[in-house]
Amino acid sequence: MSEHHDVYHVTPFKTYMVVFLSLLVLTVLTVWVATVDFGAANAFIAFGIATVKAMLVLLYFMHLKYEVTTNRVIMASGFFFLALLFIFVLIDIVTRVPVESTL
Amino acid sequence: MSTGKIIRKDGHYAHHFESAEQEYTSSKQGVWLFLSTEILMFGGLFVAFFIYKGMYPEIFHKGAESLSWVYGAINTAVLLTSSLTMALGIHYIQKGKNSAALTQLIITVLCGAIFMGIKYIEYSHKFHLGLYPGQMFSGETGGVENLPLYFSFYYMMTGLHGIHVLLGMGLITWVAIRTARGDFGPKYYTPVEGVGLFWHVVDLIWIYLFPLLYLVE
Amino acid sequence: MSTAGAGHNYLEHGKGLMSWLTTLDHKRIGLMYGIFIAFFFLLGGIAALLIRLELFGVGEMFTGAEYNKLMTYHGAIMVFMVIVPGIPAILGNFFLPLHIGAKDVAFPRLNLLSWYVFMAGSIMAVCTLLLGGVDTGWTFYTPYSIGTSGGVVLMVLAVFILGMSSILTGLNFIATVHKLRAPGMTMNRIPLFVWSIYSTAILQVLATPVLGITVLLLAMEKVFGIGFFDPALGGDPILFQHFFWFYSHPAVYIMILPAMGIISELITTYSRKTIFGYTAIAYSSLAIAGVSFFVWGHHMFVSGQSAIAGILFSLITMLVGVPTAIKLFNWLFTMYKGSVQLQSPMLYAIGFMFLFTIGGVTGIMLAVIGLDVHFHDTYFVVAHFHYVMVGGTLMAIAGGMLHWWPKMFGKMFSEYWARISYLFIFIGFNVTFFPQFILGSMGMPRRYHTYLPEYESLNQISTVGSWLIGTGFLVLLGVFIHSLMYGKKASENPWHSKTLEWQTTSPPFHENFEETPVVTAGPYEYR
Amino acid sequence: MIFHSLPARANTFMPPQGTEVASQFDTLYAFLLIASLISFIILIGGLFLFVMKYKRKSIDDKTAYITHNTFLEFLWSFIPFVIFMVVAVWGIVIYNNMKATSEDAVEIHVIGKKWQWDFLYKNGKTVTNTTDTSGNIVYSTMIVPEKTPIKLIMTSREQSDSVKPVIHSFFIPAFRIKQDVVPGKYSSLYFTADKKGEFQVFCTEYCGDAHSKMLAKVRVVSKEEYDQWLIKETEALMNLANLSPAELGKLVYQQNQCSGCHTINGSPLVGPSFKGLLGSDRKFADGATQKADENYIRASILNPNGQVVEGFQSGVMPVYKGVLTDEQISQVIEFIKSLN
Repeated sequence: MSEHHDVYHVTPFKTYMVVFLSLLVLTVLTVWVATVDFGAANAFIAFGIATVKAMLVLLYFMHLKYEVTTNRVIMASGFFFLALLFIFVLIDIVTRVPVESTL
Repeated sequence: MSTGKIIRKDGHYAHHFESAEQEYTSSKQGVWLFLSTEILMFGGLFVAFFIYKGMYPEIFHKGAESLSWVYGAINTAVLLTSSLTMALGIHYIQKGKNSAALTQLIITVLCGAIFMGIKYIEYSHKFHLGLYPGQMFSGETGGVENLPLYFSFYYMMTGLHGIHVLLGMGLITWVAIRTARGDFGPKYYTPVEGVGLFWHVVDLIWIYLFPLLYLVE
Repeated sequence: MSTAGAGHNYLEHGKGLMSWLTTLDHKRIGLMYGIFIAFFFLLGGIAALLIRLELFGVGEMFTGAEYNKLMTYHGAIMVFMVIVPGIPAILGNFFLPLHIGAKDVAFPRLNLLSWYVFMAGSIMAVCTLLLGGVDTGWTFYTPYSIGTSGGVVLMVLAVFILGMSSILTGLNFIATVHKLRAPGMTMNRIPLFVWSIYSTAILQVLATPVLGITVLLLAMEKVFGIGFFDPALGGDPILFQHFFWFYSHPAVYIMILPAMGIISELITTYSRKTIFGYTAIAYSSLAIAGVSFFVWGHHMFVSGQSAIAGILFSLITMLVGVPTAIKLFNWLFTMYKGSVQLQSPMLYAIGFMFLFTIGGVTGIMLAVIGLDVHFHDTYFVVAHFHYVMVGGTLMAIAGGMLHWWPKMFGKMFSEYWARISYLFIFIGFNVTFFPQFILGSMGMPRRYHTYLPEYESLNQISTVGSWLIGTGFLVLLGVFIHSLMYGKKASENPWHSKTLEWQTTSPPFHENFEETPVVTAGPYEYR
Repeated sequence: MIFHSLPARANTFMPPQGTEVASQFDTLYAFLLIASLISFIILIGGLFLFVMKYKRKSIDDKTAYITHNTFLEFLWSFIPFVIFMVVAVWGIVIYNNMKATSEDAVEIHVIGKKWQWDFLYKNGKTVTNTTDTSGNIVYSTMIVPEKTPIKLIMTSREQSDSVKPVIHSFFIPAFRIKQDVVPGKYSSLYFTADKKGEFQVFCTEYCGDAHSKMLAKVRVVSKEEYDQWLIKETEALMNLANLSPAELGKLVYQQNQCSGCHTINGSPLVGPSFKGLLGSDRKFADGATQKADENYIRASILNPNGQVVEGFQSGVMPVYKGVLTDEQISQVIEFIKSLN
């Protein structure tokens, strides 16, 4: 019932080292980016690099790349519903009309 | 209780499964489900963080100044290394080299300890300055109203993450002991992989925590 | 088909308390949940009867503070300890493996751990009574819950632990449905009860963690004053409501979806006819589970949420009504050209459809933002959610327990008294809660322990109705106890149903089936 | 016939229609009631029909093997969808009417506090709960001109900071409107009252022990009457400004239930009389004596059960700390001084 391709997947040593080094480089990049002032974009760039690092860990260290789609869907749904909560709360807070006291 | 005593190394499986492979994939799926709940729980904190950062940007700028990004960077490197050694630990067990795997697991636990050590230094430095969360704040607010809210976030996020690091270290120690006892082999290493996945998620959360908390210029 | 002697079923598989407390058998764990959930239902029911007694007249039997504690414990016990765990933990645990032809759930030890975590959380929640009792309402809205005393921190941590139990059960069920189906049982051959438990498990896994973090933050708020939800420290109480309802609306679907699953089983069995629109009902369970994450804002139309967000939530909430309508009409047409037998479980199923239709249409009224501004936090809302929770989930639990009783204990029950309990509950329910719709439209607010004289007569009718419901559930309890002691031996398939659990002995083997059944067709093959 | 009688009968249970929005509300509510009744009759009527028609005759009845009917299933998913959307949009229109305001709206400030509503008008007039002579509460009444757009600016605030403000909710059933009153921010509510009369106000967000007693009233009066009332109140406030502290103290004495226990003619009641109090020697239950100077009176008001004079019961007088401001207490002392 389960596909018999590489259920017990073994990732080669070299891949781990490459991924690890790129993670370190990205960390250095994040720190460097923070020192340069891109204005408001700083937050998004930092978040972007962090997402790239996160994907690296997810795909290679956690073998999500070689996983069955069900497990990928499970992981993705975690992030999806998080984004959902954020978007709807943001919609509420951004469109609130503040009321001022006139006393 | 009933399935503990059977030596699992040679591919034996629990009675209610059809095959060892089915048991392995089911356990993996169970761990992935648990990990998505961890993401959702920490995610709640991150959502609150972004909402309040949008509402009170000055609080987060002023608060971040009291954090030293050097500690944060070192901690990131430490956790990334521990993720590597965790992955290598599983790698070696899959190859049957249990002793090499054991050393990797021990390094992982040590990295976790280093991480907590650095956190301890940071926390005591802040407590010394009176930078407590919320109402207990007794440091100088530097003219920014509600500054303690930043430290509430700082302690909540790094605190909850720290607890998970300790949980992870405990789990890895338990798995290391069982590796030393020779419970695992290329055909059966589910607990190691499960604990490894949990540890990677703990590292994943720190990867997001570091830029958001420490690198706000 | 089964030849083994009686000494081999799950009840006799192990003897003594320890064999129960360390069991890994999903059936025994289901029963252990059942005993304590029934006890907590009794506790919550007593709180409900006391509330109705207080509201019998304008006079004050309890002081404001005492009434607030009663209403909080009625809400918290019923929601967190009876109706959210209810069907998944008892009937889900017992029948999910049986329905898909498996020997047990995917992670039996985790299943037992969930039970212990549930018990720890429940005992903690009840112990808050010793610390003076919580008076915040089951919603723990801040800043009131921050300011008040009486064990809020302990109750909030108890809810966190109960949430852990819910997550672990949900996780267990998803892995079971994915991995342990019998050979030949593809996803569109599993019974609709399994579809509903599966959708509920998805909700349990994806919604409960946010409640976990919210409740943790509230505990930190009270202990260290971190100021996330406290306006005095820069926090926003409306953000608490967003986080709380992000869990609590999916939670109401965690309550109703398993009930809908039971109704599908009852209607097909007692109409001896295959379900009308299997795919429609199965996927509407998933659709309800999916859309339920987009609609929580309809609890906050007047809370200070922006008008645009309110309008958006109102429109999306309407989408949830469609799959519910599909289910109701599909059940109706299952009876078309069937052979309907008004057995007591079928009476409860018909009662469910009757009351859930009223609950559904009033839900649409509350989803309309223009109307909710008036109805919000009045007795109209109280009547609506009791129609869907008591009229829906509790009727389904009663029907499900009666339907599966012979399979669970191998004993028949007195049909006559079961019908008497139905009459009491059905009539008592309408007498209690229909007047509350009118009270609500007249503007009587919720959580009031005294009210204006013009509301008195309807409240008196409502209180009398609550006594009828109380009697009805006691009669039902009597039916179950009497059946355990004096019930006649039940055959393997007393209702001639087609789903897998009726192919094995009643009560079932320790390992469920003699040998794993091979499935060749759908679950309701009444040809 | 049904279409007219049902909404009428349904509306008999609804509170009076105080505003244009209220009647729009009732129309939509009546439409939904009818739609719900029809769908209820279809569904439950069909249910009883099928139960009767297909009653089981024997255990092995042959039943039809119908798996589904796509057209029917489309019908009862699309039609409800259309009805729901129509009703939702109609509700949104009414919601926008509820939110509609105009520049020249009369602004009244509403302060929700633990268990009463206060109304502040532009001219400084504060309407709050008072107690009538026989000691039971007269709920604060907001005077409002008819046919004029009103804007309520509301927040939740406590008088003393030892009490934590909580969320309340201002609900006028007759106008079909409600809005939460959140501490730390202002929220608004708009209405234009059509007909004169007195309408009930409730607090509908759970706020503690006396949540069910946190009531108020809205009295809609004609424009002229409102203007006169406003002028009268402004004058009262004006001469209140040039009232002597003693006269102000007399007002505080009357408005805070002091008159219920302390007389001003010398004869003791539940508590000692104010006449001749200042300067007299007070003998306490435990035998100690003290001269009743200004600090003694201030301490007795803030913490009455600290020292209780012989012959009087302790624990009867409510604690006024957090209820009366310091200015009000010094006015009462001036008033007592004026009695000697």
